Amino acid sequence: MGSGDEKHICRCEEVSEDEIRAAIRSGARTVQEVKRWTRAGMGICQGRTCRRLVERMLCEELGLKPGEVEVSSFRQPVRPVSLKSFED
Amino acid sequence: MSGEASSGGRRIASHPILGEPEAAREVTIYLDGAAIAAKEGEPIMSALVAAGVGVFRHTKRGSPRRMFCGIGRCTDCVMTVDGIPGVRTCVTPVREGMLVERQEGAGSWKGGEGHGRR
Amino acid sequence: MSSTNASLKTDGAPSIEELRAAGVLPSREQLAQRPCVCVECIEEIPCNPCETSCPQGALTVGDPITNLPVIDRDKCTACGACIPACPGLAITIKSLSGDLAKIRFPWEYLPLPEAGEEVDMVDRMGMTVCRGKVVAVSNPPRNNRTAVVAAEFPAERVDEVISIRRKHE
Amino acid sequence: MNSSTDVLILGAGVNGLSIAYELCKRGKKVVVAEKAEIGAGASGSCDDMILLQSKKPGILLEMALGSLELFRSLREELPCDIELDTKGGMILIEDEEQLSLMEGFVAGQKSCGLEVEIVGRSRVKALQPLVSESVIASTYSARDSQVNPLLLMKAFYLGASERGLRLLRGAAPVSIEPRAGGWATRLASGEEIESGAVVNAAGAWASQVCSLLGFELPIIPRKGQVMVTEQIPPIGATNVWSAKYIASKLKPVAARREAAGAAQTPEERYGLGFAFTSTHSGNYLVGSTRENAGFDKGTDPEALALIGRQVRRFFPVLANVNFIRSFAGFRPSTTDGMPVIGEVAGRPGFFVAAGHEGDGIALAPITGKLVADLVEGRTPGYDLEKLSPGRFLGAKGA
Amino acid sequence: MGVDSKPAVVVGAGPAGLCAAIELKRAGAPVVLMDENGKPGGQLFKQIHKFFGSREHSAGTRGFEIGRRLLADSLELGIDVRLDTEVVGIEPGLGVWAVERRSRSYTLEAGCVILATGASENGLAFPGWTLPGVMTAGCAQTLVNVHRVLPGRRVLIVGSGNVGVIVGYQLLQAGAEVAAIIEGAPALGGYGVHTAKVRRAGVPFYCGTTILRAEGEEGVERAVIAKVDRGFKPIAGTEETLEVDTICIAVGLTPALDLAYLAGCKPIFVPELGGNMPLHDGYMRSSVEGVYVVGDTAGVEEASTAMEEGRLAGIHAAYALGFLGEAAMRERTEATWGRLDSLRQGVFGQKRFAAKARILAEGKVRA
Repeated sequence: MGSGDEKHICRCEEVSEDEIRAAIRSGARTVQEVKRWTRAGMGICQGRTCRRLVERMLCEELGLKPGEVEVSSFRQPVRPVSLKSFED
Repeated sequence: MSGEASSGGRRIASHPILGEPEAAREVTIYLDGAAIAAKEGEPIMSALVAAGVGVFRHTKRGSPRRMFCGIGRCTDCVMTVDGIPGVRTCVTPVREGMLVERQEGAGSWKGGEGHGRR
Repeated sequence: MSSTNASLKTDGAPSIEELRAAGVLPSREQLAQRPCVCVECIEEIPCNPCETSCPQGALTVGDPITNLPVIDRDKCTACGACIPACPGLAITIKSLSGDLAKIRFPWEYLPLPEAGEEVDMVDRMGMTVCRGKVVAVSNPPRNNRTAVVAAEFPAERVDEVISIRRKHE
Repeated sequence: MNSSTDVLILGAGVNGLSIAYELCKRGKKVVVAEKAEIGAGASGSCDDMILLQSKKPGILLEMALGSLELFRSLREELPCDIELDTKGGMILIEDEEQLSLMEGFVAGQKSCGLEVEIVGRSRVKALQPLVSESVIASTYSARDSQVNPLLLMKAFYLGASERGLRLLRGAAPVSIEPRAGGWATRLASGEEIESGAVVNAAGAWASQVCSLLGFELPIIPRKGQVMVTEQIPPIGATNVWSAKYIASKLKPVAARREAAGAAQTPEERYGLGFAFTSTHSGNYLVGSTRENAGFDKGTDPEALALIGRQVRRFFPVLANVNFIRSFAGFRPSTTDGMPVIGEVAGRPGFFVAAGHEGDGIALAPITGKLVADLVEGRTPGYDLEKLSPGRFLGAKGA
Repeated sequence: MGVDSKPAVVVGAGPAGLCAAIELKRAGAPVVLMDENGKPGGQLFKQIHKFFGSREHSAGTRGFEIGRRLLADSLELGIDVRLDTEVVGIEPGLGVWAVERRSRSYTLEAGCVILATGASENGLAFPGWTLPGVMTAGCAQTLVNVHRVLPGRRVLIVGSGNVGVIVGYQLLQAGAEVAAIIEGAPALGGYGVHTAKVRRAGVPFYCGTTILRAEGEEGVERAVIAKVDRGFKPIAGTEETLEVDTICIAVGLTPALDLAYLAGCKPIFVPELGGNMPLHDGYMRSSVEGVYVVGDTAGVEEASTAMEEGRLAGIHAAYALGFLGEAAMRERTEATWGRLDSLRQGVFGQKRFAAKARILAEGKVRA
């Protein structure tokens, strides 16, 4: 497979720009809703790379200013944690 | 040029600012069975880059990946290491005799071998 | 974008005109008189190692430290201490002697050129403008790995030449 | 700004949206008012199971079976995939006491028509090759299923939107007043909505909504902490749960110990249960706790450590797997373990559909149908007496 | 005020965190410094160029040398430095959840927490950006300066801020070829002295230019770039193909907000400093009692400003924990602010100065 024409926004989950725009156009209004509908940001990096890109698309699609998009949540653990780290 | 060594990676022998590399013990790791020279203490990623390895894995959609952030934040560089799939090679140091495999998608458990290790 | 910096801010390096406007290019008369420090630092950034490195007190930044450096050519002995001290690698020392120009410039690449080596002299855009000859290379520990290379080249290129072409495999 | 609609639904969780979808399908004009965003409560922070085996024989098991049938038709009719899977489920048994308990439980379920059986060690190993040697037997039902709750909500929302649904975010109700022929609800946004019917589908917040009308329901938030693993190759053929959890539901050891004055173990304090389900993406959801912690949505390392050690006990192979996320949801829990579905006596046109605790996803389709029937004044296909709000409101009603 | 026996926990042993820990320890406060890497110094050990500033800012010293010096200071002071320790969460009541060597999880109750977790590199999506050979500029920098391997032979750098330009220079120093540095804006972002040294090495800069796509089968073989109009839309017919095997993305950094978010810190959006960051005051206190934010976490700037911000937090935390008197705290704070102000001057610093002033004005609510 070559580079293709698809433009992925979320590298981890391979979610394309088109999928994210479609989600926003069909009613997703927050980074969280986009994430739940498309999986963008649900990969192992937890959206660290694509979060800003999704925020920008929400601004573009909804006519918001940067900064008007609500800060999307972070959850523990902020790094992957191996289950072996919980010793008996 | 073979696909194995298409990325043109190599070690920086002498550097105008950093000088000569610190002496490090050489260890051997195995990529899909082929021996690769690595330096003790370095992450798997850099041994593979130095050896000119261009592709670390393919995603479940078949797209090739190597490293992207290089510091453990993204998933791009994950490989199956000693039977454990999904190991971030940019933050996992090499060890003598380590078995590194390119994985397809999430990889497989190899019958569960290797999981008791470490 | 300010018009005086048009070239620096679009092409990455200042044009001769910009440097002239900033008053950092010595005249041919000055260059023929003595080796002249050229500090090609034309943006206000908070930085003053040139000032503190000068044993003669010939370079002044003062307060605030975003002032552009000012050279007192009468105090300057062209010792060259400022060349490796400048974090921006923006300082050279140039001189003219007959139809030969000489430049001392900072160098942080390998391989280091060697005295006697024939080299391509480049301008600020990295274009080769003439051939030249390396006459000295110094890299004492106090330079902290910023070597200072001296080279000679035809006098008519004195305003343009800034460095030599990097060799790489 | 005022507007009017046939039905106002409070809460855009899976049940609110299911009800909205069903009502829109029946031609009703529907507004959903949500205080935060879609799935902000339990529905966006839960696992994905449609677990039949855990249901006690009776109306809940009947409803769950009915819901599963509805899921199959919804999969075809909804506008996006809901990742419905029926790969079966197993409840892992670790000792003889659990075995005898589960044998009785399974017999009851079988008599209700659920295909479920007890399987021995060799079958366990065939279905779960990586399971620990300590598992001596298991239940197995081919019918246990799963669905992606996030996509289910999306699908209900899209399906309802196509039929005119209006969704308001950031719109908590601040007052609900009777009006001729229905209700007038003022929202935090300032908007007032007149509607023939109001459906309280506010999950763990349902009692707070009722208090706007001057009564309360014993629906409290039970915090459930869940961890999510990185994407890994499949662990086994089915999703699994532990018999210990069922046992604690049937024979609450903790309650006995508490009554006897014994100190609680951390497992008891956190109400630890075991659920281990894989998603389509290859992440595993590992749960979970069942805590009384008010509306604190945080997860904590102590609880996650308990969950982590527990899953390693069943699947030692997971020692080298990372978990990448944790979340907590507020399961709306009632005192008798049954949801509240029905019209409130003395408040015509005010309905409650909440209190599903861990069964919100599984029961969403059937809840949508039943509530739509009630709103339309039709007799629902189940006897909802045991679910009626009236059971908590005494003879006086609300 | 009584002396708190719980330690100050500093998260991140980069320039900001090291300086915070050093100030605390100098004041006699118990301090634990945690870092996820096997080696402290944060990004300092990747920075092999000489720093700007004045002598008191260690100007003229290379980043990794500053790292070594701070490290020596911290060891000399006997700071409890816990390496290979990832802080993965913060509990109410300042419980710091740490995982050591990816194999032992524990929590530590902190008297105060100083978050010095830096920033993460922004992505830039274009078709082909997942191909092997596309990486962040920081990734390339880590490879050449820390691991001493070249990721490729011929590199395109996307973004002309200081990061992109400096990494371009460092790739040249490591022996690679830099095909071009492109910039979407009409003017270059980085310091002129940085761009000039790269330009004289023959590297072209293209302003008003974006990358359209990366092409290749199993890795980058080419990059297609094009001019953009004022709305940053590519102009048809201006496409150009560059033969490269590596593409470095250097389009800015975003403060690491995660732990601050978990701790409940109120955010503020400041585009000049990287987007959302925790609101803070002049002592680097966040909106949450006992939680400080410093360095890039508190708005992306430079290592030299990060060090001073770390000192500010360390000084105030030492005071808050009862190890430093008010007069000493005020005096040291003022001296630090003097150095910090001098770094935020000039054509590049003023914008940051103004942005910081806005944050501090908002953040004063607690002070």
